[in-house]
Amino acid sequence: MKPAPFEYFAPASTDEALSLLAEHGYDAKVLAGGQSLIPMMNFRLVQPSILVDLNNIAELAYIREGDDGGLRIGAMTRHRQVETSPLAAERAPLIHVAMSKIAYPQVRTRGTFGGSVSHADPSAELPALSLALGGKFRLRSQRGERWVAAEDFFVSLFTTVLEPDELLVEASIPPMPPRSGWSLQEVARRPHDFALMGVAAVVTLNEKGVCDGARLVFISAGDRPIAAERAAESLKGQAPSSKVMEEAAEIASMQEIDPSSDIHATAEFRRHLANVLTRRALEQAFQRAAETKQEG
Amino acid sequence: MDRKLIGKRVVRNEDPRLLTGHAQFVDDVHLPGMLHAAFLRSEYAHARLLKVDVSKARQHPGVVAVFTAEDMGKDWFPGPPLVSPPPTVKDVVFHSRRQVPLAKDKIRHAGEAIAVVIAESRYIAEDAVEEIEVEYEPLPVVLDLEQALQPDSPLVHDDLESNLAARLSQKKGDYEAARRQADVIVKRRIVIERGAAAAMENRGIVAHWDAQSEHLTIWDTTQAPIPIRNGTAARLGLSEHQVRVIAPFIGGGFGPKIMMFYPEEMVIPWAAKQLNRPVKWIEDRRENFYATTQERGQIHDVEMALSRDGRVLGLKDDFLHDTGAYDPYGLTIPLNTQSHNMGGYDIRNYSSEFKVVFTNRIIATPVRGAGRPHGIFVIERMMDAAARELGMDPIELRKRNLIPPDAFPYEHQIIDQAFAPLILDSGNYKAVVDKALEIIGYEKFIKEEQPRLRREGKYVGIGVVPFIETTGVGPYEGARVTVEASGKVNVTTGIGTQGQGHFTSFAQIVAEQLGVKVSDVRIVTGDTSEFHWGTGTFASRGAVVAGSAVHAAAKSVRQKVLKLASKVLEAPEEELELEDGAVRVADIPQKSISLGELAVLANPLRGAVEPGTEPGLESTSYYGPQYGATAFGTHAMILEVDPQTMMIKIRRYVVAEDCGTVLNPLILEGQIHGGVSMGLGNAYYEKLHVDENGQLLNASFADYLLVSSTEMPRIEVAHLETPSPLNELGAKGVGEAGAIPVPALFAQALENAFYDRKLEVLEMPLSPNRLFELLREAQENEKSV
Amino acid sequence: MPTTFDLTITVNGTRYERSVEPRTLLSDFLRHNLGLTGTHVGCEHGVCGACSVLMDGQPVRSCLMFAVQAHGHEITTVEGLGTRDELHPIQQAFQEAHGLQCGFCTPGILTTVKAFLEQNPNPSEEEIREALSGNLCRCTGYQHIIEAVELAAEKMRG
Amino acid sequence: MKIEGEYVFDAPREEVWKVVRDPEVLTTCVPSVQSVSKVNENEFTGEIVLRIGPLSGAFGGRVTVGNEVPPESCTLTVEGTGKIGFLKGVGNVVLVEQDGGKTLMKYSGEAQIGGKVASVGQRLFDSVSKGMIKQGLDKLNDILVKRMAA
Repeated sequence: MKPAPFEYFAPASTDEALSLLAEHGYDAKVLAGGQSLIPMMNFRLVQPSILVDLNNIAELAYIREGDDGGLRIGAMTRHRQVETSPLAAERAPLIHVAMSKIAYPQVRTRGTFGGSVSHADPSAELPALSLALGGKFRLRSQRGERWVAAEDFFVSLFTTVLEPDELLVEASIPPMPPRSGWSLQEVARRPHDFALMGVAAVVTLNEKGVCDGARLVFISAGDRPIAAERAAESLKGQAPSSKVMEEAAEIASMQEIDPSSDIHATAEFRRHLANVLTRRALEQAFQRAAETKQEG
Repeated sequence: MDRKLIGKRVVRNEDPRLLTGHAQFVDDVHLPGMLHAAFLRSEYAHARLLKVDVSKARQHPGVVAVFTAEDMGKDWFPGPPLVSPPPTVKDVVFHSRRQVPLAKDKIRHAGEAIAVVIAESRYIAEDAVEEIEVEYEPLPVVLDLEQALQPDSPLVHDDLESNLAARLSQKKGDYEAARRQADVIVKRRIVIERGAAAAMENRGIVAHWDAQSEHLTIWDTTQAPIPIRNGTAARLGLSEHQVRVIAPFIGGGFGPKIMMFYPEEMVIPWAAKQLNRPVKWIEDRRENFYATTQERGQIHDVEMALSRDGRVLGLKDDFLHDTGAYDPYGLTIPLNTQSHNMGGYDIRNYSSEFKVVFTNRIIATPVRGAGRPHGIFVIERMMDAAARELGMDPIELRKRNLIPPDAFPYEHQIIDQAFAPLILDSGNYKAVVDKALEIIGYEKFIKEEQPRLRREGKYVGIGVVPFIETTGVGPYEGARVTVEASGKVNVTTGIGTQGQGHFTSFAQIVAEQLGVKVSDVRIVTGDTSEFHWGTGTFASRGAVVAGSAVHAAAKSVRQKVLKLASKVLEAPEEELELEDGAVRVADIPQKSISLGELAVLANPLRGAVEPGTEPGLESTSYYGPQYGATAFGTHAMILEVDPQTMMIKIRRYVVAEDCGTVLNPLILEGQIHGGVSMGLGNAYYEKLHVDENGQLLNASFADYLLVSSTEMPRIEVAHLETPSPLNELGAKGVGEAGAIPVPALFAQALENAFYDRKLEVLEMPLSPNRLFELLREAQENEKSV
Repeated sequence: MPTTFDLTITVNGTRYERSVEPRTLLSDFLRHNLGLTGTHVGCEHGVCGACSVLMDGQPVRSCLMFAVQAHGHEITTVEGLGTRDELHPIQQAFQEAHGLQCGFCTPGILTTVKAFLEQNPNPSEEEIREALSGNLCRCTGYQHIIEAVELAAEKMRG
Repeated sequence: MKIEGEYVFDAPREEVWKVVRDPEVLTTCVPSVQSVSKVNENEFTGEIVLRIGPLSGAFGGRVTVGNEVPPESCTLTVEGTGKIGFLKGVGNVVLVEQDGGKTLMKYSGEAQIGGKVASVGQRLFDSVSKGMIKQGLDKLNDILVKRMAA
């Protein structure tokens, strides 16, 4: 299990990296934290001819407050940095709690926010959470810069709208509206494995305690993070009750997600879990929203 | 016997080396000019090998050689039969088919080695492996044990009439008569799937042929260096004295590192000799899943005959055992299963026939437990099924059938894995069960806690499973104990060691006899140049068999010490005592001599050694038991399960163990903890998933799930000691014990947790997904009733 | 010949200058180029944790990094803790609590625990289990390891 | 691995049959096909470079058509081998006429995946096969719609 040979570049700036990507296109593979890519290279399932290593680009590692009061996270920010960031805990608690569920401590010291999002593994947390929070990503190439909303970013398994010469340089996570609550529910064989099923819920109540908006995004439920829009829609205008939560869970698990079968779980078991977890997630999210309402 | 060191929580001698990274493992061996090997392995599970073209690989820069079966010429022949042919039990069938160094003509399991590349680095060797071109003709695959025995099944070995590798039946009493007398007959089919041993260190070999001295040195991750030396010498036409096998520190064995004679063990030393350069091969994790032996696949059809009052009158168990593509390890595993099928119960009528089946899977050889967990799973699942049928408390049913303390030695009238009569040497089984019940608080849990938890909507179950473990089998081991001039003691034995703490427990045995500090006893294991005779570390026999040999040698040295000291100190032997590295006259402490000084006197440089005596304070002893010592234990567990997600939490885990004299409780507890974690893997996490074409689908630690720190419960251990009468230490083995009862226990606790569903677990391992399916089936069955 | 990179790396306080192929894994570099064989390799896909070392004080999988990526960084391996005669308190605790059997996974655990206890000198059992979740051990069932970490924390608090 | 599904084409059955029966068209719909050459009426060989995110691998492949019942059904056999493993799929394709000039395709078959990619990539099979089939059929439909418009 030794990787095949490759040509290696370690640019010190984003501009330099973009110029390498412009030059080598499809042949080049971007190396961020490497915690998904290097295992695949060791198995020789992936044999890139050129690696562009971003680890020397200091300017891409930061966590800042966004103009909107949310969070700006540089692509090369390590999971560990987010996990230990008081700002992240305050501005994006959903992302903050998820950090301890991502693999193991040794992986979190290397793994990066941008790498995880760009890798677009449907079983990973950060793509789904970015989507649940209405995040967007700043993509740069020598041709220019664009912002892409998370909901438009993920295409299919390991595939995003990123062009071969393009780099995801930053994520922007907006703050949740007032009277919002959130929850992340997962079932994994062992706590640090990829979830057999997971769901992130973000709900907002109006002043009367009626649901004003909701987002439900599923992990391991299709070829990309899957947003259950109809289920979320069904909650709108409803006062939270176990009946409406059960209905939403039913819609999401039976109609909206498209889980696969693999050796750990059949699609049927995954749908069952999705149903259970949706109810639990909504209950907790509404509970949290109600608590913030009282505080506010 | 008053014991100063045996039975104490002595910290380990070997730890400082391991803790600082200085202990040598096989992959740490670095020799000048060393080359590195990588194997090309079959992608297909069953195929004809039409063409292997290595020409491009040979041209690859940095490649020194590429070998195929053809290139081995007359040196290509199968490995030896490892465990001698089966015994003279009536009507036994056994077809011996052994693994080959490199596949020729036909592939019999995915991962079978086809060619080896030897290059300047492992990286280059792997590059060149990708350049070998192979043409296969895929054949239909043999996987299912029952279909494999159908007349129209494809054949794993074309020269045999069927895929039947062996058949053996054993009987005790008259099962049919018992069946006729029975009030209740319970019948079940039980399916047990394969798992991997998954030692943290993969296998590896370094071979160095010194052409000048005509001497071959092999570093090998083997549990049995002496058989590997003997076999290698025979294969290469060398004297056993021309071959030295060193099993240095080994990163866990768990069975598969046994004297397998793996293809790599045949190829690498041969290649090193051919090339006249040292060659290293280190298995990677993916290969470990494809090329290292596995265990556990069996299907049982079981029948239990009982009286209304809960006496087991008889047991019948016919089963199929999956041996994989070859059967070098004989009948060890299924015989072990047969020996454990009756557990610790007094069952007078028993009938069991097993059929061993060739399949297109990796060879099965013992993995921690070695057929025992299967036997215990079968009997204990049957006990639970019978208890339900009889409406009896499952623990009460067990207690009524335990072998009573006055029935030992208890003769089962069948043979065990070593072909010796299965005799349970000693024990006090009920006391052990009671201890486990007491610690876990069985009565209180059943009567108070569980009803309360159920009212709270929680699914919390309890399980209690007793088990036996036959241990410490023959043939024999030896040891040499030497007092050196420094006063320190050197001990050598032929077995290898893989973390069991032999460097310490053997040192305790010696220190006890010779009155030295445990840290002043140096243990040498796993080096054939240090000790010529022996077999290896398996079947929970290290402490019992090698330990007894060490004990005997230490006692003999003690006699020599006393004899010589008596002369020197001019005092009768009875008045001497060995303390603090010296011999002194009791009550006259100033009259003493150190062991070092005595050792010098025992090896005189002038004068003469008296006729009929030997120089030195040294002795070599051997120990070979007539039959093995049998340990007994009981595990108990309180398990909570989320009935919606199938996620589990083990609230309590209790082990009451009687493995005879405890040498070192610290080490013993460690062995038990580790065994339980593997058993828990076999219960709920570890399964090798093979698709219908014989492709392994989870050849990585991402998908083959070992229990990690977040799943493991805290384990409470209690020791009871019924010393074995078979050896002077009174020891019984324990290495595999922890793993044996866990799947049966888990199943029982799970069924108990789902009190309101008709869940019955007749398979291991389970998984959340499988549990979900079983509950669905139970629900549907209930509906249809 | 493939291109090689010159790298400068500090391991256990010693500075090394070596030339490596970019594909050389940090684990192989430490073991075979520098002869620091205390770091073990168990899976080479980032799950078992045996190869864990500290980079600039943080635990990383050395099988999931290329040696070139450690250029200019400081690495601590098990050889950088205590010596046989003078064990580090964590090593002492592992001996006293029997926190190792075959010892193969141990170096990765010791380095991981070192970083962990520096960040969390008084951890709960649950936190210890979390911290060790990326280190597989097949021998011990973890219990004695956890007890060793508790003991080490106690020793280091003084 | 079982593969099963349905797809509705916006074209009549005869037209669908034509493209299904024309491996030259069919193979262009297999995502990532690099080259195709005709061995005979029923057999085509080609090379596929599969790209799924960072995963990529070249497969030499062969497509054969058998058991034809025009314009209703046929059997497609796809075989490929490459560095990361091998693939063999046998599938039955049935075309059913629908209202409004549409055609329902029902497909069912068995895919066998072996080698390296099977041993560590099982988590992805289902998703990959579903995705590739969907992509391919969408492309086929595009071709049909264009042909109809032309």
